[in-house]
Amino acid sequence: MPQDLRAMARRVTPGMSLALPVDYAGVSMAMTRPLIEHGAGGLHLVCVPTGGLQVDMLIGAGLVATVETSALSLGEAGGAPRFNDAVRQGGIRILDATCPAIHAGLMAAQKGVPFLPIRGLIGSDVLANRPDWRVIDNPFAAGDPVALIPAIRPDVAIFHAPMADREGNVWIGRRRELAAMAYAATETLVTVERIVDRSLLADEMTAAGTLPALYVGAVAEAPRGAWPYGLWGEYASDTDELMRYAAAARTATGFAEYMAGFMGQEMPA
Amino acid sequence: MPQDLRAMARRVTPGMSLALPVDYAGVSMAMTRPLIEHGAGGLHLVCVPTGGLQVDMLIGAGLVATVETSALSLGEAGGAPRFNDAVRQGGIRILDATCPAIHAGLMAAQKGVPFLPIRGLIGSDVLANRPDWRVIDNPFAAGDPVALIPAIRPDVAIFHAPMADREGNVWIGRRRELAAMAYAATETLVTVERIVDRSLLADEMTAAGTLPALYVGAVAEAPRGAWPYGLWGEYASDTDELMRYAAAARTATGFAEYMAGFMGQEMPA
Amino acid sequence: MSAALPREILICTIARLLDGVRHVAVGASSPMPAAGAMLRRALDDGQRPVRLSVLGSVEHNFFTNGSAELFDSAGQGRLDAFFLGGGQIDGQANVNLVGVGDYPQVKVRWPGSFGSAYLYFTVPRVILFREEHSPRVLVDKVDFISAPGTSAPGVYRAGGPVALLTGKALFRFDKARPGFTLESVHPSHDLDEIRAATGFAFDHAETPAATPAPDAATLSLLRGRVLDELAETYPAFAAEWRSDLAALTREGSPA
Amino acid sequence: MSAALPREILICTIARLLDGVRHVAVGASSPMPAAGAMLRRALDDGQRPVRLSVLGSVEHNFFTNGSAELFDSAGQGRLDAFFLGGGQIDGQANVNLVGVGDYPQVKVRWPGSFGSAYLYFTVPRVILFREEHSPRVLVDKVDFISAPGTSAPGVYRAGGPVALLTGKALFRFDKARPGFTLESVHPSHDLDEIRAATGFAFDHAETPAATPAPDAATLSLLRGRVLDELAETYPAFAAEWRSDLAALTREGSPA
Repeated sequence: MPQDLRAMARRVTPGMSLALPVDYAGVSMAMTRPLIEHGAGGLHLVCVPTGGLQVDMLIGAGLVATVETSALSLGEAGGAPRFNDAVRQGGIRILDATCPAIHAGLMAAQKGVPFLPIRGLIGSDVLANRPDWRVIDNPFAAGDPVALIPAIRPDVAIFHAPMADREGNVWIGRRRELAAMAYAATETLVTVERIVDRSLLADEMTAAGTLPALYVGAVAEAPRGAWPYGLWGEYASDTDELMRYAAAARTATGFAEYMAGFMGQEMPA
Repeated sequence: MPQDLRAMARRVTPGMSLALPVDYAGVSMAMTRPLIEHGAGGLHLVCVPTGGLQVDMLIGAGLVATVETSALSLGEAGGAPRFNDAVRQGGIRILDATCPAIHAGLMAAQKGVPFLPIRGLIGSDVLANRPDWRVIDNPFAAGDPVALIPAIRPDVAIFHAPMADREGNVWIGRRRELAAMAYAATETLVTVERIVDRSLLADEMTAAGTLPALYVGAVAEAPRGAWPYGLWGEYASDTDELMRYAAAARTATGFAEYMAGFMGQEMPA
Repeated sequence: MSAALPREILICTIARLLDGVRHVAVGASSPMPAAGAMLRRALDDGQRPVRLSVLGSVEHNFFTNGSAELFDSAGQGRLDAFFLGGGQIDGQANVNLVGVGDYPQVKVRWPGSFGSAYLYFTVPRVILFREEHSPRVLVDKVDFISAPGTSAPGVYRAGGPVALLTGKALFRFDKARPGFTLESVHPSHDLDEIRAATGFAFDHAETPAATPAPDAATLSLLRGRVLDELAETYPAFAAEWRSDLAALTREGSPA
Repeated sequence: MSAALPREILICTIARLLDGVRHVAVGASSPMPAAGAMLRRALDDGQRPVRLSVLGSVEHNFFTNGSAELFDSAGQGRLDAFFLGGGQIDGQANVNLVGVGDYPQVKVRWPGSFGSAYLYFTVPRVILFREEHSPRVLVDKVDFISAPGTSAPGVYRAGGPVALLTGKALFRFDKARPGFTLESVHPSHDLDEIRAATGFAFDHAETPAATPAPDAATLSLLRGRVLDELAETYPAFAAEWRSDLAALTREGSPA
């Protein structure tokens, strides 16, 4: 099983763009160590629509060139220390967005269109600092400026879910941003709590919450693979561990020490 | 229960736009008779994305001013006779579309934006006959024409689903076009095979396929309410009945005779 | 094994046209394209997975995001092949699914354009399939363009027509010219007949090739596994096919 | 019943600001807005259903279409009220959730704009809520506009700020002027203190009103049903509140 995770990590090559889900939707923390061990850097992270611990760790490990996000924090445990430090140092490029703009960019990719319009944004410094976005006059009503968000097409989407079947179908329940990431991405890598023998598409009840294998490049089993984040319907967040990380990662040294433990304990070679 | 259906039909007023689902997604045939009895006319029907028996009956009953659709037929039972006749007579306005354009218009309403772009269409007579659509040059890449579909915001969406709970949450399974209709419409009226006592949002498995009550204006029980269409996971289409209708409705007289039976047998006053 | 039935030659031709696809979609009432896709999948077994989506089917539907997902997946480049029919198809591969006469008050109204005005642009390998090969179907110019065969330079066009298969012949489409070239003539038909039955001009060799009949292994796969699988979704079509096969065996048998 | 705690006055003020809403959303770590919304729902019980969405919560989440659905529902006009905080809020109701200093290499970085740049435009009743009332929060001009308080004519603006509630006072926002007007001062605070603590100019009456304390019935509802309900989602906040109530009872009791 650790081999599976390492093999999945190897699909990520330097400079790729990676879509990663919001804290509560199913973060594949289990993939964090293999990604850091693998060491593909210069990554462009797309947070769907915000990021947390995993993003902070990848930044701290020096693998990140750009973060595209609506926010980055450790929630109750406070700010994301390695991110905040990198911003102050100018060590990463930050593409500040707003949640529905990230969703709009992914939806444009899902629909195979070059852009999606979005309300709001006009007059904000979010828009002013995104030269890759556009404002046009609504072609259906003159004098009505509307912002356009170009398609976001991540090379790889990575997330964690409760279960998958042997055909590669993944049960995501009502966390449909995970499907949105997969539709938009070229390839999707998934860790799950368990792999089940029956087909998730065989009955309409499980099918309703299933991402079809068509979009899934690889699946690996990783029990408690969201830890220290929680997984809906499975287990709660480990806030103490998040606090422990938040305190340690305030300095580069503290981060290095924490990560030595994190990298060692998780997955025996 | 028949009273419920009649009360729901009264929410439809003359000139309203109605979104109705494709044959296999859950057509509320049970609402057809109350709608005809109620008699609100001049309707603008939006077929999501194609239509069949229900639309043909409403046209035959003289309630329809406009049909916006990607196709209209009785499937294996052939063309939609009252629709075809109305087109020949010029008795209705037809807004020919293509399936993903209907989806794009509804998605624009879902997202609260004035339009969505769509690939394809350019050079087709579908586009040429839709002056309400636009073509712009892609603002992100010059010399790339792209079609824009304005938001479709139906006044009312009507469909049939397997179950609802007492709070008005409706289980639609993987027929997510039903959710798309409800998001886009001002109000949604739903008939279901059965109303269950437990909350459909109480566990993640049923929640994954549930349209929340936020979007639902009214629910009524109507067992076998899609008949003669089928309902996925519940019962199959009654092709013989569709054939019987197709044969009868070839003439206005045959249609009237068929409908006398249909209107009489379904729902005792 | 007896000689191939006409419909078996069509199905094998479809399977050949689908060589290399990963994901193919067929319409709800399209048993022959479905059979061709199922044969393709059987032939590729163990080498390459071939996904088949039958629109409106519950069994052959792995989509879970409503009826928009097929179009979305095409827009993402995840749908390799699709079939289009057409009340009229012209020499520029324009397709008419709307009607005959002046739009909108057409004399004959067909159901409508469905997804053609989108899928024809986004699916790399669109196969035009219409069994009826007659001047009323294969016209010089369609009355209504549901979906155009070719596009002006600059227009986004990731997909388009590659072939036209009828009950009489197989044509390849050349989008540069643009126009159809007769690729092969099915057994028991000939060039003169095809010329008379085709309302548009097309290129052809002086002596066109014959559409190849399937080899014994393919035919066996088709009449076994594929026919069984097809019967689940298209029982009436499968039963008719089985009855034709039974008749063929009786005729061919010495008794 | 003992006198209202400062946080109880804030919660009751929030409930008053939410009068008439059908659907209100609050952020994941916003116990006071959530309590205000729960109180509103309790007060309206039997008259009008009040839906409450707590972002990131499993219990108070009736959405089933992922994290985009909140924004979609706002775009559809189905979300009546929302709360925004802000590291900085200025006199034009511009909100800064990004950081202090020159963007992008800010001296102090906050998490980011979240959905503010959208929800501020689409939700009719946005309540600015920040307990800290100090010149570093309430500034003359924000360093970064995550979301602007007002928009030029012609810009689509179905929503926007209606009020600013802090630990010291309640302001109303007038978008025509634009600017804030001091509506009321919370008990144990006064105008001079508020003037000193506010980095922007604001209108006010010569003698501003006092923020009303809840009546006994409301306070009872708040400390009973609402506190119990809140404890399910915000156990730490509810426990602290309960402990403050216990202290209040000890102080006030004759023993």
